[in-house]
Amino acid sequence: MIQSGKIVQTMFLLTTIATYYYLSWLNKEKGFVPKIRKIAALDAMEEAVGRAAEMGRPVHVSPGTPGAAESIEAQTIAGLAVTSHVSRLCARNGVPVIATASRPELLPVLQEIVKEAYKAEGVGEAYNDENVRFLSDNSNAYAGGVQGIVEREECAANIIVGKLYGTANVLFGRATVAGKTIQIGGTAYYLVVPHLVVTCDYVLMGEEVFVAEAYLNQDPKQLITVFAQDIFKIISLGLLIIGLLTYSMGSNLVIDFLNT
Amino acid sequence: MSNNKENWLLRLVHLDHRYYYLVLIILLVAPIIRPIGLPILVSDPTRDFYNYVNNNIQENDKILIWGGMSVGFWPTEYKPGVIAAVQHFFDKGAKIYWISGTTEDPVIYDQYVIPEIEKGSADYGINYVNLGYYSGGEMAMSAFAKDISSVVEQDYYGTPIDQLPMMGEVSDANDFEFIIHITGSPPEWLLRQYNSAYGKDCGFISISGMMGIYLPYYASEQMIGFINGLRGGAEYETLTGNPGIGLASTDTVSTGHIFFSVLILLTNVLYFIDRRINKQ
Amino acid sequence: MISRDIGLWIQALLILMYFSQLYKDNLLYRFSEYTLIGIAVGHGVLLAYQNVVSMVYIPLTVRGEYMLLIPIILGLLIWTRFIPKYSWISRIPMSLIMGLSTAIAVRGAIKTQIYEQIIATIRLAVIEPSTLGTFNNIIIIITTICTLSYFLFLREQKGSLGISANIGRLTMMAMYGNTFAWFYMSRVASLLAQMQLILIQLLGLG
Amino acid sequence: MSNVLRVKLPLMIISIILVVIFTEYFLILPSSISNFVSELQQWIVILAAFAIVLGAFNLVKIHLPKISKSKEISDKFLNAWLIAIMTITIVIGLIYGTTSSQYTFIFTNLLSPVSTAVWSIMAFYFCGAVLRTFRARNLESTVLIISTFLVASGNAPAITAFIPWYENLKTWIMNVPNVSAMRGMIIATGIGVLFTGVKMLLQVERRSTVGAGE
Repeated sequence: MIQSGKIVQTMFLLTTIATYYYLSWLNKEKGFVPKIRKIAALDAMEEAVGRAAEMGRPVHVSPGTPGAAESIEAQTIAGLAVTSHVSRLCARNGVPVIATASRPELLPVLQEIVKEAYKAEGVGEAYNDENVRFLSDNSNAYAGGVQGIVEREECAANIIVGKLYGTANVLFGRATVAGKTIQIGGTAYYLVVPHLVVTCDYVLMGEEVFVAEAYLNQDPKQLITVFAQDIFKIISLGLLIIGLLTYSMGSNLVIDFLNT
Repeated sequence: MSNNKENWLLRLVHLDHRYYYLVLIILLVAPIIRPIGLPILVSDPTRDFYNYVNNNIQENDKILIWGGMSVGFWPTEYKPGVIAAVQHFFDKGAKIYWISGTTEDPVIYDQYVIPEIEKGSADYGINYVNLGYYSGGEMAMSAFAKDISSVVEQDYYGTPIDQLPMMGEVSDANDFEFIIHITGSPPEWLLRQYNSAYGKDCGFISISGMMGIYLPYYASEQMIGFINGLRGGAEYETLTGNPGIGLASTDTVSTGHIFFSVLILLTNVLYFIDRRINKQ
Repeated sequence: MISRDIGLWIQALLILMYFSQLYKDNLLYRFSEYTLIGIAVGHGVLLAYQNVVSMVYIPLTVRGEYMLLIPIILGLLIWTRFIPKYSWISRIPMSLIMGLSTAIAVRGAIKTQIYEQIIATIRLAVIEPSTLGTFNNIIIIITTICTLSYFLFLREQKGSLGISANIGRLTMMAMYGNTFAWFYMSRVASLLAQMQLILIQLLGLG
Repeated sequence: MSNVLRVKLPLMIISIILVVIFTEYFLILPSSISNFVSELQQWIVILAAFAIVLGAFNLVKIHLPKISKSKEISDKFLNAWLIAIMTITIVIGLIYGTTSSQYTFIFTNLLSPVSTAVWSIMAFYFCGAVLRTFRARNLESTVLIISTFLVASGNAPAITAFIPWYENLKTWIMNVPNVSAMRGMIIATGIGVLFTGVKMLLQVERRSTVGAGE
């Protein structure tokens, strides 16, 4: 029935489908919602906004620098979830939030998110439109604009999570020299992560960006995906460790198993 | 460290970056005009690629090349490796089936690769062919691997494939000896559609930036080897023994990399001096 | 001696126009950038058109396979994306593309990205002739497990998971440094090519 | 009715294609099904070609209004030039063909220099980034900077030609920490790709098709 050499692969695929289906059934019927561990960068955001409240300085937040057709791309949507979270924290602590957009079509989305955040915290009237700005759709000009805002308005925190490219080191560059701004950055593109590691205090790398989104939205579908993926990472680790033990004792048990 | 020495160093780093850009240009000019040609160590992936072609490819063996080049990377990232490798294929008398996965690739093959190669007795339609561009990326690869006639009807110049003798000899992926992907993106596409699906021997010609991603797939022997950008091309030229643009360029890359490394040292030494001053 | 080839002069001119952004953003730089964008998209459309013609012309006209009219019509439906009222129609053909591209990626990912990497790490559990080789194998085995454990999100990173996650994170830092250096090689090689074009081919200094 | 067509149908199509491709790849089936899948794949390669033209539509949709709307003359000219050069490329390609000398002139002398300049200018920005931000502030950035330094200086033949053992540091970083870190991420990404497919199969993933034409 199944082609030789692909039996275990088929079983692996069927178990992923079955696991996900079972978990979403558990969620619908039994209200099971997986719990994700604390993510350092997200806790740091609360700490940063608290500090901003003490110092009375604003906080800058942005969903990254997506390209023309990438405004609806996964990383930008994760960045918008982080923007919404930071806006709510700022509204709760009475800290002015400056949200900047690097694409014209992102501006109305950002205005909506920040307004909703203020309303959800019951301070709807404190929201003003100047704090949500579209700087430029040229990424170098946008990065220069953000740098200017962080310096001129002496922001206590600079939080940018989303699609980032080579200009990431300019977005976070100046503040490291001054050193009094908490910087939190996140992107999935592995080439840009080095720029964030050397400039930011907390970094969301690769998959963490999407897990942070699930953590913030508490959306059951995303939480179940994280839970199911964790199960299969543990299965892979199990296969690896069993394979190492048996192989060091001379038997190809796991290797032959995976290749059947 | 007396005070004026520190602010001299401090001023050095906070100097307008455009002066550093000028220094980089000057550092590259000298070796370009007078290349020294220093020896370089041949790395394992390039050596394995060369040994595979040298030992396994015989007369009239069929090599499938999925070209995914963009013209931006052609001058130094692809040119040394591609010219050296394709010349080696022609010397071994292999049949080259070249199909393109990016829009710029057929023009590069037609205008930049074929004219540069000594083809000897090989001629078009019998020993090498240009099948043109097919969209869909991995989808085109998997469709072509499953059944060539379902995808390819005519070549890049418009001649129907039944007028090309060499196209009659292949029907799907199993008819090829060695499959190569020339690309700036990760290797998963070709490995998923040819190595995992058909168990074919895969080789890559990639750009320098992709070295980190290709190494685990090379270490797991899913690919035979890969020629990595300018550095890989220069190594392949030393192996095939006809030095070209690759070798001439590697020592100019030296000054660029020494400059980069000195910058890293400079900015960190300054950082520690700053920290020590603030501590006092 | 300085070359007379008009093509080389145009290339050098466009390169210098693009590099003028290093000094400051100006009209010449944006002219060269817009030239690139325009030609690249035009070339893409041209090759896409040739691809459709080459796949469809002979079967339709010579062999009369009229079934191929279906993908052509579906393809034209993709273009409804820019008609505001009917743009939802484009979702039907796009879902065909989305479905197939995901399907062939998923079916291959199991072996290529999961099994083969596990098998390759298992094969390292062997005593190499050279002690350095064995030492490296042990390091690779441990750090692969640690890096994978870093991406576990359901248990707090404390105790043994905390240690292995930190080792995994530091290993990733070494990987990011290596990747960053190789991307610099890529950029310097391109800069080198452009300077060679201007200095040697154009000005004949070489 | 329109909700079924707008949202349900695309998700249904995706699930069907996933099931068909998986069964054809994993199970032993009569060749008629395998021929049908080849036919389906051929069709979708043709579809993908039509999708590329969207890029041109998008470009015209963004830049055409700018010609009339923008105030400065330079903006008007630039946007007009963008659309003009795109049309010229297409027209010359259609009339003379992409193998003609006219077309090669455009390809070699207008497209390739700026395409390479996009990458070569990054060499300067890399140096600027290193100068401004590459400081060993904590353990993680220290490991990253040491690794970058060893690999970059290991790539300079001027150093490795005179200090033979030096390149071994670079090869060690490439073959040990780089391979194991990448392996961990490849397995994690592989599982991620797997679950993207699973979510589409169970029609959980709403966002992937909603984006188009919303």
